[in-house]
Amino acid sequence: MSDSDLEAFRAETRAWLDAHCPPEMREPVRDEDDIYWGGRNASFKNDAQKAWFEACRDKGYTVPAWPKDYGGAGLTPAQAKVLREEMSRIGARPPLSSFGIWMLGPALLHFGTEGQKQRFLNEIARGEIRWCQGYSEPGSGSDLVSLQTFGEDKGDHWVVNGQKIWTSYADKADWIFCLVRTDKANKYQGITFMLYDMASEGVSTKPILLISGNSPFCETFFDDVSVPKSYGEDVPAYVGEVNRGWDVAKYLLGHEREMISGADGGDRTSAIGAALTRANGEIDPVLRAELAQFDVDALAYSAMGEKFLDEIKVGKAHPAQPNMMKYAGTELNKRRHELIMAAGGSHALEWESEDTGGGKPSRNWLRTKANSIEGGTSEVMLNVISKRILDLPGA
Amino acid sequence: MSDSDLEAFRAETRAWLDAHCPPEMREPVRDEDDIYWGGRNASFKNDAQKAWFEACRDKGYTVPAWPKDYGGAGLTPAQAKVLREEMSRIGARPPLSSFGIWMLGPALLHFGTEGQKQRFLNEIARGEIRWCQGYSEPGSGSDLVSLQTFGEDKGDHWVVNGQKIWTSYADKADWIFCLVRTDKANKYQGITFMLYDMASEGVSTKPILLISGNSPFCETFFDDVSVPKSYGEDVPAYVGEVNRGWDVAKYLLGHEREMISGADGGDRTSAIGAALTRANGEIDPVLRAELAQFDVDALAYSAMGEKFLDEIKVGKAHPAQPNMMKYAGTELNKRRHELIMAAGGSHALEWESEDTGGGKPSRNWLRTKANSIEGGTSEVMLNVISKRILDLPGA
Amino acid sequence: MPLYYDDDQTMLAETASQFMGEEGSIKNQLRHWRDRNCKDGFGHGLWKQFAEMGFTGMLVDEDDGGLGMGQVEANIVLEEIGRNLTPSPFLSSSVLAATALKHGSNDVKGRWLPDLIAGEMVYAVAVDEGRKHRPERIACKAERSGNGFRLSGKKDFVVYGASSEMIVVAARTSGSDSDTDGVTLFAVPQDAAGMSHDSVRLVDSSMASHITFDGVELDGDAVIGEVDGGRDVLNAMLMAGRVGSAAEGVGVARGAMDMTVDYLKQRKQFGKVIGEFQALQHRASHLYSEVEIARAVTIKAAQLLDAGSEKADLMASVAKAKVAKVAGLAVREGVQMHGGIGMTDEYDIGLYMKRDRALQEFLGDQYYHAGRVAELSGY
Amino acid sequence: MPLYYDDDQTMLAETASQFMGEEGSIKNQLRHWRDRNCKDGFGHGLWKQFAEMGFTGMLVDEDDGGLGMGQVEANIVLEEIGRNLTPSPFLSSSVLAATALKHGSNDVKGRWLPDLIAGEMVYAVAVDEGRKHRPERIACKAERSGNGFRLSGKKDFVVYGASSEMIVVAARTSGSDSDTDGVTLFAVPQDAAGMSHDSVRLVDSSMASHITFDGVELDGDAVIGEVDGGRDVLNAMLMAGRVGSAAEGVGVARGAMDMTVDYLKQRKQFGKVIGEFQALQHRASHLYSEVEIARAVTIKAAQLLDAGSEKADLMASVAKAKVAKVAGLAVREGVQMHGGIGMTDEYDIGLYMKRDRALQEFLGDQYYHAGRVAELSGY
Repeated sequence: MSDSDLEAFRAETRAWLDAHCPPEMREPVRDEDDIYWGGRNASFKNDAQKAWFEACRDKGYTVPAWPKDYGGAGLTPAQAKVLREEMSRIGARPPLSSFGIWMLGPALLHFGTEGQKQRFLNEIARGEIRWCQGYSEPGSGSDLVSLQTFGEDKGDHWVVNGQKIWTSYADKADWIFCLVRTDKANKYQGITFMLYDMASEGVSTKPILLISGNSPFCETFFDDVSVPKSYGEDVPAYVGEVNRGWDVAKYLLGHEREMISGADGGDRTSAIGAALTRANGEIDPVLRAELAQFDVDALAYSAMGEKFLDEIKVGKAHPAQPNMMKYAGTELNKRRHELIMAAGGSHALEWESEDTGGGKPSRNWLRTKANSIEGGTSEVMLNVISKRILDLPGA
Repeated sequence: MSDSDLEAFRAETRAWLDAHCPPEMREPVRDEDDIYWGGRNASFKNDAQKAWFEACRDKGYTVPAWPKDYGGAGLTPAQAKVLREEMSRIGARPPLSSFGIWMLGPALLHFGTEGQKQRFLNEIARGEIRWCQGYSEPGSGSDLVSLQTFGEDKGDHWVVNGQKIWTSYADKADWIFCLVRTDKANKYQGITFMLYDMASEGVSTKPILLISGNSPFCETFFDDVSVPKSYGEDVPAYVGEVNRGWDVAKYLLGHEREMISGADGGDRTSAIGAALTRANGEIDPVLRAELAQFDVDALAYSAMGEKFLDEIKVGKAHPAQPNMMKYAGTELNKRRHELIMAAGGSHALEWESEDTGGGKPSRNWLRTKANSIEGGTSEVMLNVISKRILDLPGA
Repeated sequence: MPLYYDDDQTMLAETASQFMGEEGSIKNQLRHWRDRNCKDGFGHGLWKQFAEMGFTGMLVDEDDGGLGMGQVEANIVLEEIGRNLTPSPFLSSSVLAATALKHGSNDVKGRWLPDLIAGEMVYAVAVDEGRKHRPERIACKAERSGNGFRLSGKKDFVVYGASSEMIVVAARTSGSDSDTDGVTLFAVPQDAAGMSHDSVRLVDSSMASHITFDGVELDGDAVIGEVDGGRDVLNAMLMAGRVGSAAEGVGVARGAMDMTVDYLKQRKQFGKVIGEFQALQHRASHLYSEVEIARAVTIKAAQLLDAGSEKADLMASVAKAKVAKVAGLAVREGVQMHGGIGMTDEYDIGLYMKRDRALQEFLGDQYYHAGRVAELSGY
Repeated sequence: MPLYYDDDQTMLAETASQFMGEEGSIKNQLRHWRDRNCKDGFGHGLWKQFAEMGFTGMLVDEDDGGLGMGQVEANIVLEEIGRNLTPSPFLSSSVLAATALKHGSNDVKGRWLPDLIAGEMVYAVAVDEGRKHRPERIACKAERSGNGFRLSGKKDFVVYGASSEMIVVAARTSGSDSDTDGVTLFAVPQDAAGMSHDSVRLVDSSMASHITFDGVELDGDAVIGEVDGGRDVLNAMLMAGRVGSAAEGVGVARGAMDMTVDYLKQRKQFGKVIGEFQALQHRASHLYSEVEIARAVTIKAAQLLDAGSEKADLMASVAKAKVAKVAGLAVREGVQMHGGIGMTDEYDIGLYMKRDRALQEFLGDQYYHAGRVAELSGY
């Protein structure tokens, strides 16, 4: 596509956004219910949210780069970038957030059958089904492949028993994509990537309270849950092959790390010394030095983020580089919040006060401690770098 | 011994020191030849050095706590402490330095036969024989027990072949205490702690140039060196039993770490910010903050050093605690010299100038990098802490 | 004096350890009161038990009905408080306020000490003005008014302020904000008219007040020590509080470390107990080394304080800074090594992280004290 | 502009890598000259080869006979210099002095640029006065004298000063030491009467001068740029030098890291290749991550500089500080992981440590630049 075509597309996009993105949807997201997740039990916070979602859904803009057949707008990467830029320019909120878009969708686009794509991708794009992810188990965190949730083969269906943890929004999701052991004899090639309804009998969830307060995370229990092997012609109840779900999971883990490492760049990599000094008044000299040291690291990391994205675009990045970005970025973000707490002093310690928005500084600080655990711990990232980039033996 | 007896001893000691320690021997050690090492080829720098050594030798004060029979003064620990304090008060130099006193002596006192003690300890105490230590090999650093220098059993003697590294002053030593493999089939119980003459045919040495410049270290080569199994009745040519030299080596390594961790406390643990600021003038604010952070760590470590020595005295210290002290102390000292370099700026970079005493700051800085390698690397220290103190599995 | 406990101190440590491990445990105290959203943030029952154990008045002179013990002994109790995260007004009341009251007249002592020793009353201290600890500057004003004073201004981070029967307030009676002289300490009773608390819960579930003094009228006998000469009393109080909070921090660090090392021995991943992974072993061993050092310097600082040494002030700041660094490391490593479950409220390791954060900030954080070490050292 | 090399830059990188790896190798250059105790500290033959390669004049405008390339290209050469520890006056002559000369009159350019481009001459810069880099203050004085100036004062850390045919000197022509205005840059020829060098060998075997100017008479045409208006030229020169030395530092860090990772794959202890030990793996991976970041920000800073961006100054300090931290980590980990042999002169890893130390100090260390980041950011 030529540059002039792209500029035409940009103009068109601006006009469309002008016409369809209500002013309320151009405000920063403040609360959980400012985010629209879709699903069977979804409700809109207000008319603007509804109008914006529906306009995007009809245009294919909930998943702009997906093919039109599957509910997307079929945009080229360059067009999708223009759309992102234009939405970012006016501060437009995402019309629809979902693990279907971020996780299951990419897996289906890569591994799915045509029948699965037709059904599930369209449901996701249209916000009809809200998905959650069933990966970790209490005994299988970093060592995911040791998972124990078992699906017993009953011919035309499995009977699933076990427990998952860290299933975000499991209590609100309609369906789950879930790693289930289907062969106990074969560690790696004994896992199936199953899809099933959370309303199935025997599924129950329990929210997890975090040290930072309430959370979207749940424990999810499967007690003799019956999962059919197929939902119709060419719509198997699993992605990829039976017992080969680990390939799908690995693909998605890589995808997730890439997303995490690229995400939030602006926030987690910006310098903070000046803002904290403005916000909190005078800073002790040793703390100022720490802030300066942090700012050096943060500004350097932001250049790295830029370089990484540039290289990803042209396929120059090492395939394991997202692990390094995830490691460095999350460790940096934790340090950032330690310094925010230090600069904020006793004010930042407040847990419930209005003045701190209900303890925002301290809750955010605590929440960042999960950054280097979720999506692969820092230790696992370092293992991966050792093995795949440095080629160290036995790593 | 009562306090009053001890005070009497102190008075006596002062008088003796007044009478026998020449003023020149109360000056700080400036050059290598200010240190008297004894040995067959020893020479004194001046009359004062000779007089001081001989007075101490005759009084048993080269090794004050050793029994009188073996050339010592038979002082109790409390008396020995008084002597140290009184010598330190007037800045008296050690009359004799030697690896015989520091290393072989303690091993013989613990493991030696009466015949060995009579002969070797007296020779050491009287400064007649200068010893060196043959432990490390090029392929056996941290993994000392993998050593390859081999002594082939020829009935009444061994024929030793192999190579040692890091033998301090091997080129100046008379005898060596040396770990030699005598059983290839048995890793731990196949090493003998041998004693033999460096003038033996087939022994050669080559000095090692360090990154900091010249060094006392040598490589030492054994080429068909014949070592008799005995030097007379009750004077075997090995300490402990044949093939049980590892027990002796381990004992000495522990002793060495204890020495290292206790030694030099004053120097390596003192705060440096004020002195560096005075010496170098204005300090940039971020460097000042680093100095402050260092001083916090250094002053804290000096309290730890005090606590450790207090506890050692009464047997309250964990037996593996010297490893922790060695680790923390050497890492701190490396950091200390990084900061000395930073505060000294371009001046500290000078390598040969008179103004820097021939590059003292930079050579000292480089030399400290060996602190966390010699006498057990920091990594080995951390392994030992994991295993023996934290009781972590598989450590 | 050797840097280990003598027989009496060893006995006290055993007693305190047993008492705090049982009565003061996380389950029985911190979680208990927190989950009930207790407005005090601590249990008065336990405070009475502290009195029965002789803890409340341990720093009070024997002549005044206390045990006449020193900072080393108070630190022994505080280290156990730290290990068990026991919420208690001990540090504020029995260390800080008690140290200030040592310098009071007999009247002042007679009015406040007996109820402290009996565990009937709880006291707080009001020093900070603003978000950070900067006691070099005192702006809160006490002007002469009749026979007494009239107190105006604001104080922040007054721990357990709203639950306290009396608050030791550092105020300015003359000079300007940054003057060393002209500071006076007052014992302000809870019911003083014109004093209002904005009491907030902190991250560690403790409570702290923003206090506004709106022309609070105080009798002359509210003064602790000399009018305009309160800086020395303030410094003595802060030193005791800093060394004491360092000891509590050592307890927090040890508690977090012990829990984490235990976890390393239990949790399996990749077919191994995770404590077998050398990278974690080395980090745990480094942490152990740092915790030992932090503990040593805290004992040293307490001994110097008890000996009235000139070095006590410097070493108090060294201890406070070192402990803050090390306890911070301990709780961060603790949460990270626990992995996902370390992030859950159900596990205790996160509670250590929260307590550490509040304690770090109390009476000056590591940056403040590192800066102070530089200043006191003359650079 | 994307943060990776375009085709031309990639080709240049390959050329530079091959050339420096062969001609500029540690064995052929650093050890060669060092072991002969060479008074220059570098080889003039290699400098001629630099000219043949087109490196010497790469930053010089095409109109002036150079290649008119940018900082990104100069950095490519410098990174290879760093990897191979190649001793060379490239940074001083072709980056710093060449950047200053860009601002000179045609006379000045005509006098000095052709010999630089031809590799016939070597130039140095004299900025520092005292042990640390503090270019905000310039005390060295140049007073009007006839048609020219009379230069008095001292300069330190003039790298390769004694081997240089010309030295760019920052001097004060008016105002007081800390004034921004009143600075003038001079091109002082080697044979200027009254200039004396005290030339010393540094830890990395390079040579540097303490220079004394004892009433050195200079013609008016020795001025580079405007009289009293030299601050901008000085800043431009320093920025190029800082970004350039960051690039060399990245090379040092990568060289040390690569050598160390190789060693981890070879050295056996405890029956294993030591690279199998997880504690070392994690440290190596952390180092890799840091080196990647340092390299990224250095490319970014060079691009900003070439684009004439306002942010270039800030990012130059970020890059210099970050690289100093990271290269320091790389050489420390390098020596430690090599163990005993890392301490021997025979192995190259110690040479990386020495070069890093000198480079860290050149044009401001990490502390100076971190402080500058804070100041430029407004806190």
